[in-house]
Amino acid sequence: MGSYLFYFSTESIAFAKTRCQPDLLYWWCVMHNNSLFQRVFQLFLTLFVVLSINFALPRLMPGDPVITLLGQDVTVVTNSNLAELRSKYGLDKSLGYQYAAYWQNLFQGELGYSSHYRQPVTETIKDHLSWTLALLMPVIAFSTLLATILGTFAGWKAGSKLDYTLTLGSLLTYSLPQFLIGMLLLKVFAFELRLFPLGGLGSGSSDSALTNFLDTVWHLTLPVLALTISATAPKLLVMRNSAAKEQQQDYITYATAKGLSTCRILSVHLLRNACLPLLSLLALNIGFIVSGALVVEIVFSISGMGTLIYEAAIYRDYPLLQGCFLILTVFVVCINTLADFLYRIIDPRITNPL
Amino acid sequence: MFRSRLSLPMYCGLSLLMILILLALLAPMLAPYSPSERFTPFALPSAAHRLGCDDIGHDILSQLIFASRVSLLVGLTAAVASAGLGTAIGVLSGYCQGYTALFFNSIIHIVLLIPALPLMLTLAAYVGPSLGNIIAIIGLLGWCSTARVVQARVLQLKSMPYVEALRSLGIPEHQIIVKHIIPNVYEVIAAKFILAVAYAMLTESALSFLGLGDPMTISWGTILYYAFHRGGFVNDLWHWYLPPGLCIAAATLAFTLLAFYLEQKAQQAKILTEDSAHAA
Amino acid sequence: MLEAINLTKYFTQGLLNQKTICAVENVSFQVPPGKTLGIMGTSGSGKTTVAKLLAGLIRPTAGQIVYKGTVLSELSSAQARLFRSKLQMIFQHPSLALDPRQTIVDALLEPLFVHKLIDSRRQGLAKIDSLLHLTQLSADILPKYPWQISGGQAQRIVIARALGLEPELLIADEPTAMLDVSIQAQILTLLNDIQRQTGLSLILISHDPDVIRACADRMIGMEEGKVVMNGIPAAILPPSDGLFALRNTLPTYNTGGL
Amino acid sequence: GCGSNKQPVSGNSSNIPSLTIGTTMKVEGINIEDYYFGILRGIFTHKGLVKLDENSNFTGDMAKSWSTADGQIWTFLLQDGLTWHDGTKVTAADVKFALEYNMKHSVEYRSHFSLIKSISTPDEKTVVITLSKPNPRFLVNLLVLRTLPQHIFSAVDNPATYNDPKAAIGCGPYVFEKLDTKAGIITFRANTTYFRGPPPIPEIKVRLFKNPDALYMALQNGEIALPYTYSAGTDPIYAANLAKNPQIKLTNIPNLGVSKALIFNVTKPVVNDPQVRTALSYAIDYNELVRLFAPTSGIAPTAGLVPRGTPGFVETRPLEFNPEHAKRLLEQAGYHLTDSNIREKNGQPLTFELLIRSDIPENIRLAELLQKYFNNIGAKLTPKTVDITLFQTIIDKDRSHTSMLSRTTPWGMMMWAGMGTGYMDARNIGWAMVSDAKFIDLIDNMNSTLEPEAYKIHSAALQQYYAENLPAIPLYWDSFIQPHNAALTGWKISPMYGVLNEETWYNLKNSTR
Amino acid sequence: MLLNLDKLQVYFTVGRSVLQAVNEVDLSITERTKTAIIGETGCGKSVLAAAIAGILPDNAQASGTITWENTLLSPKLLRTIRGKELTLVPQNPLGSLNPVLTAGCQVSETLARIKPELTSAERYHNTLELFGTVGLAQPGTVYRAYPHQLSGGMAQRVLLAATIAGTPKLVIADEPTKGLDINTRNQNVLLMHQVFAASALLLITHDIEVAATCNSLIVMYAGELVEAGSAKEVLKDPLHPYTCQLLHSHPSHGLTPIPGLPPDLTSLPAGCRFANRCALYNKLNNSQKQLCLTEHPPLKPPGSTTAVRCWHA
Ligand SMILES: Nc1ncnc2c1ncn2[C@@H]1O[C@H](COP(=O)(O)OP(=O)(O)OP(=O)(O)O)[C@@H](O)[C@H]1O
Ligand SMILES: Nc1ncnc2c1ncn2[C@@H]1O[C@H](COP(=O)(O)OP(=O)(O)OP(=O)(O)O)[C@@H](O)[C@H]1O
Ligand SMILES: [Mg+2]
Ligand SMILES: [Mg+2]
Repeated sequence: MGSYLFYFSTESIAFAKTRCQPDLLYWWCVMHNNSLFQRVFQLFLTLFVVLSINFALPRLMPGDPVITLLGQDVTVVTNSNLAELRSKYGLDKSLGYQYAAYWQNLFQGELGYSSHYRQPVTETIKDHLSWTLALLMPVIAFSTLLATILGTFAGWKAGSKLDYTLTLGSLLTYSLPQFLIGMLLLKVFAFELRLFPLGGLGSGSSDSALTNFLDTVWHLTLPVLALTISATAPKLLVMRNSAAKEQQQDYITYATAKGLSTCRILSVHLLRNACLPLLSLLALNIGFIVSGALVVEIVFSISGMGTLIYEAAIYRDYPLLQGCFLILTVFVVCINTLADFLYRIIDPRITNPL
Repeated sequence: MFRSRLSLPMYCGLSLLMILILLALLAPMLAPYSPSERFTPFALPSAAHRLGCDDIGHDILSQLIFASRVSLLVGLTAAVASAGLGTAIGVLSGYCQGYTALFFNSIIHIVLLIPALPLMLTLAAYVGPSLGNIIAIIGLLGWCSTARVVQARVLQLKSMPYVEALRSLGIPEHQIIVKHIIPNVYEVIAAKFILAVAYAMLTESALSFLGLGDPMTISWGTILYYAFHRGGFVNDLWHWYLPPGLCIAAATLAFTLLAFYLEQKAQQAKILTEDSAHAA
Repeated sequence: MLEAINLTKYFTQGLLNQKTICAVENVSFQVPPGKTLGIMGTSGSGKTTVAKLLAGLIRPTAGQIVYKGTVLSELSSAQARLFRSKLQMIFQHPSLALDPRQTIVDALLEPLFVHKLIDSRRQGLAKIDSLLHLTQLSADILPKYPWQISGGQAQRIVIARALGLEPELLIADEPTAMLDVSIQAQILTLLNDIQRQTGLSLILISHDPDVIRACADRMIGMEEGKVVMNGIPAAILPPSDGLFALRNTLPTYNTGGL
Repeated sequence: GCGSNKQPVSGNSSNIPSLTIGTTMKVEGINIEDYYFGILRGIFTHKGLVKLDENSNFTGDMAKSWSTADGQIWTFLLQDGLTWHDGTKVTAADVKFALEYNMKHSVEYRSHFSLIKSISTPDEKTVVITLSKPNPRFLVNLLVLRTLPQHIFSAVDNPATYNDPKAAIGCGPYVFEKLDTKAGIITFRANTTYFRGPPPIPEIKVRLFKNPDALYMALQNGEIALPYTYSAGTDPIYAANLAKNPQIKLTNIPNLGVSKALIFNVTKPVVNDPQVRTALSYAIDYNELVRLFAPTSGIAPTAGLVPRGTPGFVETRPLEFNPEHAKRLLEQAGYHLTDSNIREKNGQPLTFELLIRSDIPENIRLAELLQKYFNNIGAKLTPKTVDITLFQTIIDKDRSHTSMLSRTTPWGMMMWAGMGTGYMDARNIGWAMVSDAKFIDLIDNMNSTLEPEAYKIHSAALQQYYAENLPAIPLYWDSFIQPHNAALTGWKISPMYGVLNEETWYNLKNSTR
Repeated sequence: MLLNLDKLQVYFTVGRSVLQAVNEVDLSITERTKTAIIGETGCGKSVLAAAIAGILPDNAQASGTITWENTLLSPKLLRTIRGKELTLVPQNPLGSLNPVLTAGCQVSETLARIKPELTSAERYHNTLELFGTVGLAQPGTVYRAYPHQLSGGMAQRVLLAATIAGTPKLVIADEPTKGLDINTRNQNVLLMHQVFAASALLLITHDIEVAATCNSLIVMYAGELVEAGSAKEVLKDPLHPYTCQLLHSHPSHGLTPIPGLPPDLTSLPAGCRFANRCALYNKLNNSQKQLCLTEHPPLKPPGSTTAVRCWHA
């Protein structure tokens, strides 16, 4: 139920008590006999593993991380100048040392220096993340809103023409590759009709806050549209299915029998129950959405997180890659926790506190 | 009433899929030319070349037809890998208790936490572009959602009276899993599998688009890649970039239609069992 | 034959401030061979928990189950499986107790194969034939799926499946709660008949005093996990008022207009 | 040679209030180690001691004149009236500082200036550079210098991370104003205190694009005046369409680099045989490659590698497509056909790997074609696409490639002993790993001779060596295609930076007004 | 006459087959009558109730006429009286409450529809009063409780509270005691008679003891009425063999089961639908048997409140 944190059956604890195995993890669990503790413990365990993977992943990639630092034009490469760069970026130390330093830095909130962007990682990420969020917030908002409203109607009228068109339409848009949507939008609306800019997030002329804001909105319209088109479909389908299922429940029949208006049944009764799976889906997909806008970023020349990760990976910028992973991980954890909260608020049946 | 309507999407999906599969199987017969034969570069559509030629003179129609093989292959194998892995881990994490559940649950959560795109980029950079690697990457990353859905369903099934009844009859746990749990998550798995095919094909095209695919094999994704990077868009060569995009869309649509149908069936089956609980 | 001594089961619930629920506390009773023990009690009094403890589906927090001199909770899981075929349980929801993907015939055959009571399908079919006869079912039900049969039939299939293992004790947990009166009568008379024919012991769980009165030789009454009554039903339970029992309790009967 | 930049400022030009340049170069920051911003520095804000004029001759940049007697001691006399953008005077000490600072902090510069033994500044206007041994070609290395202000950088310990606007202070004709990463726009403003007088275009903006399609759409919509990429032109696939637009004019800029070359690692089996390499050179259909990849300006190359416009070029064997001859050569070399359709010599199959960068679709297409060409003569080529980091690791560090596909830049062709020797010589960049005695001898001679005539003779011999040994096969020669808004005229061309250079700023006119 | 059903028929289309769930039911209910319907599972009791309340599922087709206070019960009329004058106590109390809304919210929502003039504070107090009326000990707590926090009995009472929010003329209760244990059942049945004293009640149940609390009783079998009459008389002195055999299967009446299965509603026999299980049938002579098998028995005497559908009763 809780979409993200661990499910722990009370049954297994009871078993643990009778078996009483002298094992560390069980010992902890039994001693504290507190599932909140277990959850937090496991969360940290997972985080530990994930963050360790984040450390290992970039280093698993073939290719020398400092080679591109020599400049992309022709240069004579000698081992000594590579070694010098390596020591400059702390890559000459043993892996164990680097790993220890990685954790130490993490605890100090220090993400290091991006070798490719030549900026503190935090700063690089801050810029890119803010643009990604500027791009994604409206996408998430619009697509969720659209999916919720249309999905509820489709589910309520399951089997009707309306349901049919909406379902088929969203299946169709779901099938279109994102970059195709993006390129077609760019071509038609920006190039042929010249209604929107050809890319970027602003015109660079910052006269007043308002014009600046409007300018940004104008620049964001097409990419947001492209992403919204492809992000709405899966949500709509989930919403529709869940609404169609809830619509057959007794409480809806009873609500009808009570003489409530369709509007109230839909908005108060059906919606709150049916939106739960959508919430899980949203929380689950958030990580992918944040980094997965890469294609649209490329099409619309936006420097977002997708591009950042892409560049970091291509240029083996270890600290930056680690930083991006960390941010995404934190993002996913936070959103999921938030979703968990919301889930609990919407669905009182989940009584367990976080 | 809805049931009768539902079969229409299924028929649409099935026939679309049949067409594509036939296309792939009969490629050498259907394609007017060999996919590697070169004619006038950037030739516009004509009687000789229905969809014109690409930047180095390949007949686009022939390429499209041959590409269906690779694209379908990638889609299916990646989906088999991801659905297989997802089912195994989903069932184990859902059915088992204690350590085993903890272990598999942790794996699911860890993979869920690792951001997919960076991992994909990293893996692609690590293993280099080749068809096999793309399949492996999509398979490895795609199993998570299957596992979650399967796990949820298994948790639900586990508390169904029939499982308890089987346990009280002394049926061994592994037999319960194999004979009684997995067949009952079948629709979920089937739906997820088919969705995974669609997902894999979309991902393949996206990876190709980003230059992380194998540019040496002809897939719809790579045709689009070249169309995009070799001036197809700017020069308005719609006959170059549109058909592969539409092929991807059609194949994905075929699979999603089927998945949608199966999902509906699965849901009906679920409602059926729940209903019978009340009715009985 | 079977004796429960001070059975206790606690459940823990909640995450932050865990609550311990005493589902069953210090329950002791005996089931003599060939007799029926009725367990009565209101909802949530721990009847199902007792049944599950006896069937070995959950482990007791404390207490022992002694079956023919063997203490069940001390057995290893392999040994326990042997005993499990001797102690069979049937559940409240008949149609949910069958795998919806399995035909009736397979559902009947499976435990027989697992416990090596049959070697071949043919042998199994012969055995099933006798089971169907015992439960008054016709053979045309065999190829059907659980959702194609009625609740009463499903309950009979479940009973036949349990009987196939030649149990010495059958625990029926509210076997008719989900069925209507006429089918309830079918099932209960069936259980009585079987008991007469095979001499198995029966634990019948129900909250309906009429049912207990009609079927049980001895009974215990439970409330909040504890045994509050123990004895012969006719002695403990008040005599039945018949169909008008409830009507008679209406304080001022409103005759309305008829 | 000496030169002076003092020219009368052309005051009567129809003024261009603002010029927008589009680029797909990825500028990430304004620190001095950012590669792409470094190019913009060279174009707009910073100056070196010398630069190349339109005919590839050295001319003064910051230096008014220079002299050397033996190629070991170089004396430069600085231009008068040069000031940094913040008003401070430019002195010889700044030049000395910049060279030393760069050598201290940048590995790249250290390799360019490794010959420098000492630098002295006898007075404010004179810089004397002493090399450890005579090197007549030293000025080539100096071309990459972008002089830095001592008063700012002496306090900067780690220039790689110095992204303060002050990091962009130079003494060039334009002043860096800002880098707007959100909009992807870099703004430069005319330097009003420039010693030649302020350049006539008061504002120049560089718009960053991530995708060339959007860039060329912007060009067609008139949003940008010209697209620009360092040492590369517009891909012909875009050019064809742009040519139809009357608003846009395409200019051809001579390219002294080789646009695409198949470079062999001559130490690796199979391709270490010059006869095999020669045979392979006959398998390639150069005319088709020109048709496909450089239809407007491309020509089939000669075996001497160096493009025809290069000073000192001599005609060598034209590369021709003759598969039958290729097969004959392979038979002669001992490679015979087997059942698998791949030739073998004593059990050694004629197969080799070609390393290509995955982010250059053109190269992948080329590799695909090469694979087919070689397949025709019974040689199997396996393309291996890798990303840029891995590519550089393999070719520059591990040197484990068998063959690779790359371009050579005009400046790269000039470095080491010139004539592309840097790319070949195992002692330098050495992608081809050539180290045979005859070649080394030629290089040493070219590197040490002070006589232009002697240099010409050696370089002619070198081109002959290339033609016979083929350590690299040029696939085609072409010019850079530079599109620009047709209304703008008066473009000047620099061999290093193409149309974007100081002379252009002073000559560009808007002909419509 | 409060409610009158004339030849009500309900069919379901399932795949290609048509299932006759309710066949030609004539029924009339006057003000303040308490009527119980009993019958085996699947005999069409719930469908009948749903047809009256107008909440049949999509795949149902109904024919016949329903009149409400002598006017035809049109969808429009139904919409205005539903929840006010015609109310429903659903079969599955826990499932019929929206799991994500508090019990109080769901009752006050009904109040808001019935008495739109109330302010939210008034609604709150009225709801608490209603909870008190249906015998909930702590109305305040129940108001804030979510359905999953209620026991079956409490949920049932919450639904009763919602039902009496208006002044219902007819209450249809579909198995209000299903799944409750015997004490709760008794309490709730008594409560129901108390709070619905002024309304007509149509009580659908399996539980003969509960049915006995009403004053008139209708017995259904395979989609049709087989017997109707005063509860006391029918239960004491059943006329139809099915009623008879049903009563005998009650534990306190000897636990004698009815043999066989009810007919398949998709292919009904031509004659009496109970013939194959009938105890009386076996005692008949051949020609009488023939009548049972070939001719569908009418409800007789027609139009009377006491009627039976059997050739030989
Ligand atoms: N797995 C469990 N975890 C926590 N509590 C449980 C569990 N199973 C049962 N309980 C609790 O134990 C108590 C007894 O439950 P049990 O199911 O035995 O009652 P019952 O007498 O069978 O009731 P009913 O008549 O409703 O079937 C109840 O309060 C119930 O909430
Ligand atoms: N939506 C439906 N589609 C098809 N058949 C239906 C539908 N609803 C009910 N039926 C059928 O109609 C018949 C009567 O059903 P109904 O629910 O009225 O029985 P019931 O008398 O209320 O039984 P129970 O006592 O089990 O509640 C049954 O055979 C049932 O299978
Ligand atoms: Mg129970
Ligand atoms: Mg019913």
